[in-house]
Amino acid sequence: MPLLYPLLLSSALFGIGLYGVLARRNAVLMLLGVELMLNAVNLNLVAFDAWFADQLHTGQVLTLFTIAIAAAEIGLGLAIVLALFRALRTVDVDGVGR
Amino acid sequence: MRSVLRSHWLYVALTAVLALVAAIWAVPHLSEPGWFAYAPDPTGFTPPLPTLSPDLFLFPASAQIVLLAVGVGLLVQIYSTAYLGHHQRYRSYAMVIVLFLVAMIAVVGTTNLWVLLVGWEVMGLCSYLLIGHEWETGEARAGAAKAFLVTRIADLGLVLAILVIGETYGTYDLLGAQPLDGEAKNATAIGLLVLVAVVGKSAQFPLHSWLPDAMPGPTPITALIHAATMVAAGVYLAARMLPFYADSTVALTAMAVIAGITMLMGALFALVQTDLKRALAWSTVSQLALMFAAVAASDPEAGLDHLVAHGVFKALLFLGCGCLMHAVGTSALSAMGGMRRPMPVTFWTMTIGFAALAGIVPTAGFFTKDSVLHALESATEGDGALAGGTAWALFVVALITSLVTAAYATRLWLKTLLGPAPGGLDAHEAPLAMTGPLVVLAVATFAVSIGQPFHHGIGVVSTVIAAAGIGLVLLMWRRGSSLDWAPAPLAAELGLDRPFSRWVPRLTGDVASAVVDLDRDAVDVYPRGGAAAAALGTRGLALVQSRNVQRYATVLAAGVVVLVVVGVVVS
Amino acid sequence: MTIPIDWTVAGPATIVLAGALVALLVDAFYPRRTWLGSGLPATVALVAAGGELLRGDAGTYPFAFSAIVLAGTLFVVVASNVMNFENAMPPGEYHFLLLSAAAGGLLMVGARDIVTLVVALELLSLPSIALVGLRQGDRVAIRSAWTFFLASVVSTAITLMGVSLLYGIAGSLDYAKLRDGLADPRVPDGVVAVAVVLTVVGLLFKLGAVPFHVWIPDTYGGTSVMVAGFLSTVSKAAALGALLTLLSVALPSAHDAWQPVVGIVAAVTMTIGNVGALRQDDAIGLLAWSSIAQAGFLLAPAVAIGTSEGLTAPVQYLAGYALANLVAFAALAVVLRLRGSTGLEELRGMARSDPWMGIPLVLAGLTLAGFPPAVIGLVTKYVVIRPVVDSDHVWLAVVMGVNVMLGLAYYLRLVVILCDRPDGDPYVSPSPPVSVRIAKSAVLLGAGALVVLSAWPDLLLTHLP
Amino acid sequence: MSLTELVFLVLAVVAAGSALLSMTSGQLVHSALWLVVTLGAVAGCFVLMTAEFVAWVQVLVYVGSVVVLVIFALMLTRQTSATTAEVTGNRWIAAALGVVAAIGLGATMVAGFRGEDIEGRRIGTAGSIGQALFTDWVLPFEILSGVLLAALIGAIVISRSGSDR
Amino acid sequence: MIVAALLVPALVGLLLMIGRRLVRGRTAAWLGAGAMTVSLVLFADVWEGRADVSGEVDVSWIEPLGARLHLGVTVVSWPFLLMTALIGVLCCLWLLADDTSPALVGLVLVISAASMGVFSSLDLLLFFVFFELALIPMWFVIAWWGSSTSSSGAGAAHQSRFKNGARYSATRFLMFTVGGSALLLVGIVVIGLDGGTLQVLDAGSASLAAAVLVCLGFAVKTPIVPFHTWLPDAHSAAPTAGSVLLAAVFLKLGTYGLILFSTVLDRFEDVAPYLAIAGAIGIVWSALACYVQDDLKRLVAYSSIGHMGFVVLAISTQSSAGLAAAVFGSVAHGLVTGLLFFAAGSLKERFGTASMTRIGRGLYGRSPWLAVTFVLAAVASLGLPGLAGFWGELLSLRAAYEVGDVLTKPVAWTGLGLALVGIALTTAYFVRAIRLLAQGEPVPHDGDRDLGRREAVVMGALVVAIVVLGLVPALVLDLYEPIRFSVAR
Repeated sequence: MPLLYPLLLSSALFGIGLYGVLARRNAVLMLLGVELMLNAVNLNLVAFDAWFADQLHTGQVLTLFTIAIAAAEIGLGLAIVLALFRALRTVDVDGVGR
Repeated sequence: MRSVLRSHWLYVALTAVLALVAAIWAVPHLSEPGWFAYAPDPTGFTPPLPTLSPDLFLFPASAQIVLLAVGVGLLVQIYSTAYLGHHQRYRSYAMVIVLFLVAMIAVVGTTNLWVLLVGWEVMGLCSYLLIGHEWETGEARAGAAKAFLVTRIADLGLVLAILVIGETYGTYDLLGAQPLDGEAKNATAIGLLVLVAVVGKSAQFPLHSWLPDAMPGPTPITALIHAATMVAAGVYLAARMLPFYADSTVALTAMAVIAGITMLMGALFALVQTDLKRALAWSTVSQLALMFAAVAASDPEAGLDHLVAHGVFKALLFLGCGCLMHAVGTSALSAMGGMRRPMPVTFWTMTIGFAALAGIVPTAGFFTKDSVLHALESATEGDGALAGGTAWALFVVALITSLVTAAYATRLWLKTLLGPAPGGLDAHEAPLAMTGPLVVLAVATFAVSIGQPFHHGIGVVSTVIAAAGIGLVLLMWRRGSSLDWAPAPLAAELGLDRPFSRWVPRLTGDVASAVVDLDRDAVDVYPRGGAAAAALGTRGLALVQSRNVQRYATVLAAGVVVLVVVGVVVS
Repeated sequence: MTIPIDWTVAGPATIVLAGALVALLVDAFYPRRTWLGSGLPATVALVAAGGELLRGDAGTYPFAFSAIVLAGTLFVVVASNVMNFENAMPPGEYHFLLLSAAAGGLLMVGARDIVTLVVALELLSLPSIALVGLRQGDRVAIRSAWTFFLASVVSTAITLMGVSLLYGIAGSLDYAKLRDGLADPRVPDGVVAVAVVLTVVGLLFKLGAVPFHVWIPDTYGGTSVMVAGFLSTVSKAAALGALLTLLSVALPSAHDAWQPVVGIVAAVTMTIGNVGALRQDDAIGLLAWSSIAQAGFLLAPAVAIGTSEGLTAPVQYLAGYALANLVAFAALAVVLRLRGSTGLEELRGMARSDPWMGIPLVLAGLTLAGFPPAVIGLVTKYVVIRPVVDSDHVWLAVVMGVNVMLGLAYYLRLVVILCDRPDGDPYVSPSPPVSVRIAKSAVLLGAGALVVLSAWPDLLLTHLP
Repeated sequence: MSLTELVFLVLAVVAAGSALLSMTSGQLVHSALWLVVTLGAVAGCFVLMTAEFVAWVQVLVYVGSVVVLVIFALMLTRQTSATTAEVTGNRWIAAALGVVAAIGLGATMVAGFRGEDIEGRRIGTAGSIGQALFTDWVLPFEILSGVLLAALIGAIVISRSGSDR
Repeated sequence: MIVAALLVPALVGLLLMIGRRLVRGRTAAWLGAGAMTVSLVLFADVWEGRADVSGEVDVSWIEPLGARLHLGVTVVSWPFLLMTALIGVLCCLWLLADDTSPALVGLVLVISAASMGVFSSLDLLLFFVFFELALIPMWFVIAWWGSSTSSSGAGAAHQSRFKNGARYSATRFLMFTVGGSALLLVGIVVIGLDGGTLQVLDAGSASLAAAVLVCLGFAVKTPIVPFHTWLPDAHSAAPTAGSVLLAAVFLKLGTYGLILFSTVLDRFEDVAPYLAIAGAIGIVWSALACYVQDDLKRLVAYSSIGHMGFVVLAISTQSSAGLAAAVFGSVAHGLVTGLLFFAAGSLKERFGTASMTRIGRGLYGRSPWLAVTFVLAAVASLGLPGLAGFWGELLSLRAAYEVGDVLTKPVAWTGLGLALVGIALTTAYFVRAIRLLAQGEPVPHDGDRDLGRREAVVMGALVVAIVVLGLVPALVLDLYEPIRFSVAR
């Protein structure tokens, strides 16, 4: 399988995720955009790992870590969003900013 | 103590002591042979840094000038006790005169060019202060400012000349810097620079207009500074520096041309003046030009002789003018006349003075003018640095000037001393402190002629010319002419003053205003622009700081894109 | 093949993390709502970690950063006495998060592969984010945390993308292998450049460099003063240490790609930071922007990493900056606690009415500006310009010079306001609680250190690598 | 073109398409569900690249917990006035940046890794990954535990702090 | 000894600032004058001859950078030091009044001490530290004790933003100066790297960047057109003592720095032509600007730019005459402009303004001694031979005429020509000022009052110094004269 396939998919996902972060009005959905970007990274890492057949499994290990980090981030992020919502009664980015 | 300080005689005594010391110093030098003492000993070609060691040194001609200066100075000081003694600022006036004399002695009595320069400029300062003595009046202020500006700007020529001499000869000592046997280097440069300085100081064309405008100064000062000594110092300097540029045809020709123009112009202007003081001022300009003509003709000795004689009789005339002003309260010709009876001393002494001005035997004026004319005539042979043609022209102009001089001297004599007395005039003789100096100077007018050379041919010619001038005026006077000629161009002094009175100040003012505007609006743009840009930047950054997270993320992402592009492009 | 654990790095971090847990547990079991319960174990842990650090290879390059991280955290912990633990801040969680972040910082500096770096970065980031939002019942704090959080995760994602590319290029994320892998890449230089720049982004974000600075003013302004102090010094120190190690150990062969980027970022950062600070009316806002500008100065010598001074100069600058900045933040924390505001107008005349807080602030301002009599500020500025010039980046040096001037514009404003005649009634401090006194003495101690360093800058320059 | 490639391409299209839908959908919950599809497709990709362990973790952590969390969050923060547009005025810039990022990255990939092939060696068994994790990567692994703990505590304390206690 | 000479005023100054509530203004001023006198005596005493570095102190300071606490008096710095100490004494004496703030005296002392530190530094970094040290105290002096200038000042429109013009001017002054000194710092870094040392006596740099940066830095400080726009504002807004210090001492930091650094920079020759021309243009430019000033302090401030132009022209020739010219010109300018500012300050004290039209004419009649002092200062400033101002200008002209080692003839002589024009214009504007102030029909004013004892002492001292230096220039020039001058008869 050409290496480029996963890499290009990753590029596309990254771009879409970025768009989501920058364009979604809802704070929770912005977080989803970040998740997409991280997934794009994971795709890359796994693809390269598979390509190198890395003895240390660096790519996959980092992928696992990334997934964990993403989970931690989203946990903290959701806590913040909930706190925001309780404080401001909105999770609309424009509303939060005001 | 205070009363002593107030006493007028303190200053006279001070001046007298100064005069005495100077005389004791100078008189032995009078009889020394020679004219310049040559002691060529160049010390190397990197001149030292300037010092002001006095380095006193006199040769006969300078000894004469020292004596003239202190003598006239003493007389003026005495004269002033009566003329200005009542003035509340007499003290400063008298002190400045003393300072002036010291400066004059410094100029004449040193071989250190820097001391010379200091004296030269201090004289200018004293002149400025004294012209502006009556600083309440606008005329005096303007005249003083003009005199100071013109002379000081011209003095830059002297500064440069000294620098050039230093660089050329490796020393700033006049004796050390004397050129070896005709090996004058940078002659033209030095000559022209000296010329600039002396033209300014001696009020020669085209920097002549300050001297007539300096007449608002107290009359005794005019006699001392603006007739006898300071303005004459220009001639002295030109003569003293002559060895440096004696080879330079350019410099000498320039001097000759200037002298020619000035002497005729001054005489013509003197002819049409309606104010005695101003007329005498123009006369001074003209006479100084005559001296320069002698220097240009490479006969500085004749020029300096005339300097001394002129100093004496012009001081006499000015002091006499002061007596008249004392009597009638103004220096306008129209207010004078019929002075023989009320003011006999003034009348006779001034008559002698006018005679000397016109060049009548046996006054000193005759002999020294004779020497000058002789010098010019000998220069026509063209064996000096001056071309024969130039010398001829100069000679002819000098003869014409003699004619005009005799004419205006006669005219002034007639109008001020004889003529009908204006109505209501209650003239009376001046006090002894004023008439005394007149008498002394009148005697000196004859005394100076002792030992002067006499040139037969020229003597006769000049006598004839003088007689013609006098006769012409007398004839017209007899015919009932008022002698009030005023052809418009001459009365306006040919508009030669216009550049100095109008154009230069206005131009300077305009440029200066422009500079201030530019300073504020153009030069200051970069700091203000910077500040404005910073302020704008702050505001712009505040806009970015919208508290909207999404915009932050956008900035961040865009920044990354830019950085990546930069990284890719440059790598 | 296995990668051994470097205990000189992990040791102190472990102690700090352990201390964090102890602090949390002590507070959980003995809730006191004062600093003492959890702050004391935190202090002990930090001191112990410092001892552990000193047992290792003192004088090396990561050591300096670790030491600054530890000392900075210690200062923050002590100065945190001033905080309102009674009813606005849970002390146990506060200290736990603070120490966790410090441990993350230590590990970042010591990381020798990118995987560790990324994880340590998160250990620094996530507790920091929580710290920012910690102030209870405060919507500004939570909003600041949100800002910080989002900017942080986005930059993390971008960094990870870069990391993945680096991995793809070099086949490993170990620094030493990356270095070899990049020395002769199989891919075009442009690809390497993309990878390198993207990777550096996360660290630049932590450093607060432009264009990753946007979160700083809001976050610093919205959070507790000492947390802002922590972010602006410890967090920056860790980021800088990690960045310099990464650039010098792992990416030297990609020199061409990052050097211009770093140079430009440094120049723009210091300029933007200074310009932004010009019109701030709040001392915290001013320091926030100024810390952006200082990040530029910290970053600038990185263009000269090839030379030895390229690495040491930032450390020395950082030490001076961190000390002055912490003094300033701590003093402002005291002011905020006692007066309720850090507006510049509030500070007017403080050097006269309250010299024990005002003069240290003046001194800190002058140090940050790099202006005598705070010679240490000037000397560190000199130190930091030197490698830049040495590596033929005179343009950058000139930009730095211009920024010294720009910086003075607002530091001077601060100094002048402090020295001005006090408006109205002189402020009389209601006898402060003991905890505030402790914080004050920390400020004075820091100021004293600044004075000593100004008199003998040698102390700093010879004892840091 | 082998079967793997074909499946991969299909999965890629699914992943990208659902990601796009997720990021543009007007309904919040739809967005979350589309994201599940994307994540699942990506997990499929992992499997195709023989990284089975990672794929399972992906499904477990993401699809299993993260998305559930998100959906809860969405419901908890449901606003009374949900009429406002779900994308901001920023969207054109966002779209531009997204496209630039995607194309830029794509170009980078093409420039760097054109013509390379992944050979189908098995790389991602649980055993080998576990081996690697607990030998070579034990330090970051342990740090990660710290991260998770800190994030947990942080999340707790933050969610407490919004209240007006 | 040097250390004591620097520390005494600095410490007294600091104590006065700290204990400003404990002493009265008059006491403070006496203390200050005492401290500065000690400094003056010590500096005069430390001299060991022109070939040596006198009173050298060399202590290790910042080893890693090669910076040392290296102080010493050289043939160049000695005149500057004495002049600074003298001006410091006089400024303190000037402040002898009950309403003087002790803090102001303290600041004056600190500024003087820092400036003397600059002149006695033999280490570039130490030089820079001292150079900057005086700036913030000076800001306070201008901003707190200064007064707003007339509205004709540059940037009048921008002043409204600030609470008062003095503060605006002070900030402009500081920003300009720091901008310059920041470049200087970069320049010092370059020099330190090139030569491997920061010791003035050993340093050297062959880098063009160093020369450009250093010269730009000092160009702001000196100031050289077009970096001068801060000066009129600052000088005219500052209080009298501040103006005097600014003009007499601060500008010298720039010229001294140029002299000092030009010996270190190999590529100074590439910058010198620009400096020479800028300096010469500055002479003319400032003279023209003076010609239409109404505010006396602004006029004096602008005239300083012109005098500094002469000094810069001299320095740019890099000849021995140029060195002598620069030192003499700087010192003389310090004395003369100090006197002018004292006189202007006296006027401002009396009439509440420095505007010549508002002060009115005829000061000769209203307060004769003040008027005479002013006229003397003006005459000295326009470079009348026999007064101190002349010799510096003259030697600058000579240096330009001789062309020197680094300039080309066209450049040097262009500078010479511009300088001559400038001298002429200088005469013109001072004559104008005398006409507007001293002469004219006096209109009595409530403020008419002749010199008090304090003013008489301060100005008298300067007058004596000016006349003595004018008549015996050898006092300074002998330091630079390789061979004794002997008259050949």
